[in-house]
Amino acid sequence: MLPVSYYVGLSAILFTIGALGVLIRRNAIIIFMSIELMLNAANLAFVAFARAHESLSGQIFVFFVITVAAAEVAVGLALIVAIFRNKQSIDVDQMSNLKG
Amino acid sequence: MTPELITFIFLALISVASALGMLFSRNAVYSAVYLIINFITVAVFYLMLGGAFIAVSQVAVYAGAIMVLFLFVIMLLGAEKLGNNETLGWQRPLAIILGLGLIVEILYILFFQANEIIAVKDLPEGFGSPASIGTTLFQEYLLPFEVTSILLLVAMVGAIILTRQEKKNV
Amino acid sequence: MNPVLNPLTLVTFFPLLGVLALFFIQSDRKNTLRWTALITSLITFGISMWLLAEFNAKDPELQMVINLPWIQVAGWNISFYMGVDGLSILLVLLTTFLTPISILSTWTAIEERVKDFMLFFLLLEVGMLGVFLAQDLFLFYVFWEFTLVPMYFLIGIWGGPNRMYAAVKFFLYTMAGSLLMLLAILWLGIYQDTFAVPELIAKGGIPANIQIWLFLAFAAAFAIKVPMWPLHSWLPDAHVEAPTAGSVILAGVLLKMGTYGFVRFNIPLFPAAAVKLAPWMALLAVIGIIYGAAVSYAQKDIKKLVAYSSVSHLGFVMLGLFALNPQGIQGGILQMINHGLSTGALFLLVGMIYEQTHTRDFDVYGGLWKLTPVFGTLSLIVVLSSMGLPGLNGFVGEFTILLGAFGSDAIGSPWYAGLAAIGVILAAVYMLYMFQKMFLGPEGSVVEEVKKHGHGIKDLNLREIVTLVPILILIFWIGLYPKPFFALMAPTVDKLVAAVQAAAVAMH
Amino acid sequence: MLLSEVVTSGPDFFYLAPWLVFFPVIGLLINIIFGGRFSEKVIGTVASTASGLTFVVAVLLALSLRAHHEGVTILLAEWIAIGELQLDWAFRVDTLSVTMMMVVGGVGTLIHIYAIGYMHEDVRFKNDPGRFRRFFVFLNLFIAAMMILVSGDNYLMLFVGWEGVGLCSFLLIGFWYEMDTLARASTDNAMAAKKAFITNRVGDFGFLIAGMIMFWAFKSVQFDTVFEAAHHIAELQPGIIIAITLFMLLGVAGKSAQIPLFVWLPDAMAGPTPVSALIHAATMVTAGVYLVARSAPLYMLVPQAQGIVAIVGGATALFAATIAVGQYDIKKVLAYSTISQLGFMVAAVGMGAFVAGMFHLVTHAFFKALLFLSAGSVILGVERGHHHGHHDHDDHGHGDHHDDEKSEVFDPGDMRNMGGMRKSMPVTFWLYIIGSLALAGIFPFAGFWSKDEILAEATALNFTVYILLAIAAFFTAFYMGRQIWMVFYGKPKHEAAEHAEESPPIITVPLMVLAALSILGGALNLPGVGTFTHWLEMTYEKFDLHLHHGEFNLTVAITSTVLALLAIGISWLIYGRKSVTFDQADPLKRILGPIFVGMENKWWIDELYWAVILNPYIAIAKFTADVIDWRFWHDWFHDKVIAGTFNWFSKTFLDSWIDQRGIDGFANGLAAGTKELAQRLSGIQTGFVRNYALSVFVGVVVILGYLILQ
Repeated sequence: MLPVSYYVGLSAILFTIGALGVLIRRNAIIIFMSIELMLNAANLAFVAFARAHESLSGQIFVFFVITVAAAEVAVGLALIVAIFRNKQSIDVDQMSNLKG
Repeated sequence: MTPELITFIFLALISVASALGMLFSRNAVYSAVYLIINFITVAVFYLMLGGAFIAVSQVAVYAGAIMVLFLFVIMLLGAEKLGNNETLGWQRPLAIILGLGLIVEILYILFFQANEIIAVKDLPEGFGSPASIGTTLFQEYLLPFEVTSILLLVAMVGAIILTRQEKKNV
Repeated sequence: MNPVLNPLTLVTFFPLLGVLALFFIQSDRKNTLRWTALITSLITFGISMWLLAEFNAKDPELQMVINLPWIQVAGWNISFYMGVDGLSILLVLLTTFLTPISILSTWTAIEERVKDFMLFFLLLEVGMLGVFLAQDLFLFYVFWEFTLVPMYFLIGIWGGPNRMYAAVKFFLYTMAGSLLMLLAILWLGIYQDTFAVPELIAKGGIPANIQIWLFLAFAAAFAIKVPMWPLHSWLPDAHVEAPTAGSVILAGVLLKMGTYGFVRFNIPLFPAAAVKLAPWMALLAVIGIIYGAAVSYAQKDIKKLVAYSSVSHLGFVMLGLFALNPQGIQGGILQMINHGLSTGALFLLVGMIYEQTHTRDFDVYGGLWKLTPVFGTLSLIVVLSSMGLPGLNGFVGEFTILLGAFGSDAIGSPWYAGLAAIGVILAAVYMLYMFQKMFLGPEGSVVEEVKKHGHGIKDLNLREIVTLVPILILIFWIGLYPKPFFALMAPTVDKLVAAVQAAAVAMH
Repeated sequence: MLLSEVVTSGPDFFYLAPWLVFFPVIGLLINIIFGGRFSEKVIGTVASTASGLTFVVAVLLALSLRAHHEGVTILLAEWIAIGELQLDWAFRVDTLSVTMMMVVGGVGTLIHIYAIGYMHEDVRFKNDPGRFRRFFVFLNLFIAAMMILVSGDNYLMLFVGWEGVGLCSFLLIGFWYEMDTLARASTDNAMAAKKAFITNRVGDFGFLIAGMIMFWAFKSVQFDTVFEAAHHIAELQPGIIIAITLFMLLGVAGKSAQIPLFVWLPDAMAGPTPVSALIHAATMVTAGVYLVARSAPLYMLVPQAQGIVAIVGGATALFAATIAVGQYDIKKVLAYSTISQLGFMVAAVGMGAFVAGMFHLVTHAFFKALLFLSAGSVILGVERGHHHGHHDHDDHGHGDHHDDEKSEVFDPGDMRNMGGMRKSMPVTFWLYIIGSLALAGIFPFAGFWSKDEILAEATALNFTVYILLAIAAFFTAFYMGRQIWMVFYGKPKHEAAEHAEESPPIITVPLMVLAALSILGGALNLPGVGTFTHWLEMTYEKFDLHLHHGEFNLTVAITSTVLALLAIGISWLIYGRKSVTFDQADPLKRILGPIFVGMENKWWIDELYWAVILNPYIAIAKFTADVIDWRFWHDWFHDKVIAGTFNWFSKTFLDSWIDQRGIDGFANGLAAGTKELAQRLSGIQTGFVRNYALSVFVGVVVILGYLILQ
């Protein structure tokens, strides 16, 4: 059996890549995908710890995260579609109305 | 070098590579495909960790349904590509440096500060099987489970309202 | 006591229910909004009557106390501590009394953003009641600052042409003073290990030299609010620009928060400093009385005259409080009520005529008594009350204050009261000047001006009379039979005076 | 302390005392609430009945007093009670207060009745019949306030009445507030009303200070308590009693129009004539005399203060009498005469002749009310004649009448418009003669007895004052003679006087009652019998006051009668044979020259006050308001200095590119400063979501690093 730390370390790397995706990319859809990647990395950590503690709660949590992710994707993509209709673009840098 | 370790390293490389591919590919469609690959490798990790049901759900819901939705929207909008002119000059280098910093920090914690977590024991029979998941879900987590249904309903309604074509004369 | 069914929490937070109700009413249903706010404030007044019924006038201690732990981190001992005693009960009643009256006065005066107006007004009531009921310094400070926000918007949105200037000045001026008070509150809370006022008083033991600094820090906040001379510069601006109801509440209640602060916090918490500084406070008060009276007389704007008269009247209150004897303090507290009633009524009256004429310039008025006999007569009574005619409320307060100050050991000289009594003459000068300019003499040019735009100047309608009559009843009641009012505060004031005198003896 | 004494025998109506106030209050409430639907007669009847009932009560109280010489106190309610300060609504019934009650109730009622007739015409001349009701409401209010004044059991309740009558005086002087005395649109009447109130307030200030000294010296302001302790205090600290009595004198000077505060009373004639008679001659202005008489136990302890009071009274008596000589307005003459007579009374009570002072107060109430009301009758008569003449005049078209111009501003009160009116108004003429003789102090009219009593006492107590008063008495007879000749004799100087009509019975009947009282009033206190003396001494006995008992002094009586007759004779020589008209100067002017100009112009006292007190105050107030408070404190200090400093500070401290537009207040400065800071900080707020995310990320990395290193 591999140490659970390996899985957690991998999860950290994937999470960071996801975070970088949010920070670097301007395409709203890719940013969105990066968020999904981050969720997945977190899920991986959950499952790894569930294994370590021999508790099902971690897996149940992953189940809920998947559900929430599905809901989030539905609403998020709807938002992107709505924004695209208004701005004809999904470049997040063009959505800077909050600029002070 | 156990076979398990070899499998892990192999899959881990695929996983990180696909993630990076998603990150750097110009075309959003390619990104989506890379992400699907990533999700599948992660599903395999789940299997290795004794989460059979979760692994299947991962493939079915994430790699299947959600990513199809992504692809669908990408195609619908026709917005696969964006120019690569970064508006914020220092954003990218700073982000990469910080990202590396974060990885180093976490790995440092994992391998130098925390005790290594090793699950040596074998898992009990049926751990992570659909039956055990179902039992837990409908006994301990019944209320959150039901609330999830409302969440999905709200998300559905929200998605419909957001994408509805508004009347122009309003 | 059950914190929910306690009259104190109920009376303080009941207006929030009205706020909630207002949220669900459409903004264009103005009358529904007005009625909702009015009924809310009337029920609040009803609850305060219940509070009065529960109140035991013979008990000098805090009553109906609620004391719940609130913020207890890092060694800070902040509690949700409310209670009522003789010092605050009348002011609570004044607040709940004036709020429905003010709301009634806006019936036709406020036509824009009625919903927001009523909302802010009810929020303001919550803040004011909280100020008078809080017994924890931190809680008090929260309510104290909270009142600024609705008032800022009341002036800033519904005010006159120069409203933003006035609103911002009001806000920052008061805020600046409050910061010093906050420092003093934190000092007390940290070094005395509690923010609860009764416990702080019981602990005592602050060295006299530190007391003076703390006294001054608290005084900075309160003196600006009162406003004591020479910190009154924000008052005319705020009053002139505020809408009528805002002026009524500003003069009627908000200013009293300052004087109340002195009698609730400065005197009992720092008795040694209060005794030491009493002559200086009295000096400022007397200067304020004379100065306010003289400046009032030279005004051309009716609202400004009334605003400066507040400086003069509140000088009397301060003089009474720092006489530090029963006559002075009881007179001072009663005078707070009197000023709330008389000046509140004056602002109402000015607002009523302003609604018709749209000018506050004295020179265009004249001979209104003939055209509007009811308005003229009611104004006369209020003017007389304000200038302290015996038999009306103002006299009872002024006389007891002057009497207290005249023989006060703390002030130490009858000269202060003697000079302050000149203020009584000057009050007649500027008040009669105002009355004569507006109501006597031949008809002013404004009469013609109003006639040009249709009907001439109309007398008060039933709603306006209903707005004023409760105030007039109290004006007569307090003037002729003030005993019940004094009875409410007497035991608490006696206790306070005894404590201060003990401190004065300890000083020597 | 204040419990009413247990009554053991005899008829006892003391419990009625509060009704002295309640009756008029009920009367005025009825008129306020229902008056709108009443006719003038009903309104007048209600008010007169209310006033009449107070007289009935006063008489009943007087009867009750026969069994209780020292008087009783009726407690109504507690008023203010704080610590040692105990004030009550309590009524004091003793011979002194009952005397005042009867005067107020009696004369008041007669004037109410008279006013029904007078105001009926007055409101019509001035085209505002609706104001009839208001007049009677005010009049009843006055009776109520005056009753509080005279029946109060402590100084503060007395003060309530004191200011209350001041208010009524204000309201009634300003009754025709939109015009002047000639009914032209003006603020004159309103200004006169204001002047009266404010001058009175100056006096009240003295009263208030006296009350405060008294309270802290005696721990009470209740009459009996104070008087009983006075001896003790006077031995320990005589200065306190002197201070109290002298501050009280300021109050007396305000209310009773003595030097230096008499200036308001002549202007007060702007009120309708019944008001002048009731308030500004018979009752209110005598409140000061009553106050001194009431405080006799205090004044008797301090002869220094007594001397000052007597001198003030005597000086006022003479000073005002000289001014009266130079006046042309029929009511102005009477007004200065009133001031002068009040001076007599104040001098009397000041030097310790309390009985004489009060006696003169009573008789003066009769004959001065009579004179004022008769003068009112004269004015109404001229007014009627004027209207009559106008109608005739219109019939003839625009003839070249000699004073067409003057008819524009016709003054029915100016004696230079009158003359020969004994024929057109015979009843009024005889009434006026009676009043004048009483005032001049001719035997056997009431004024003779009371004035001579004062003069006789003065010879014994204070000879300086006697001299002053004797000269004043001479002038009194002179100006009354002058008035009679100018008004009733000679030829009519204006067609209005020629056409003047006699007044109806509702006006003349009350006058006849007053005339009877003016003739017979002296019987109250005839020398040797001294009914009134005994009556008042019942009150003073209690305090063990050793009052001086002046004997009837034949020399003094003869001297003053001779002086009076001489004065009337001289006035006939000057005025009786030749009419005074607008065209020519007063004949006396030729004789006295500049002195008469001084009399004519009231010795420029008003101008003096304007120059010394009022104008400086207005200037100071304006300067304080405009320059100090507004331009210096508000604009310069707050908007420029504080805001400017802050602005400069924020500029150099934050950055040079902070722009400095429109920062004109400390508040605005702070606001602008905040804004500048916000603008700088908002540079961080790029609006790019990714940027925000980056900052979160920075936070995560830094915190994690911190945790590792820890």
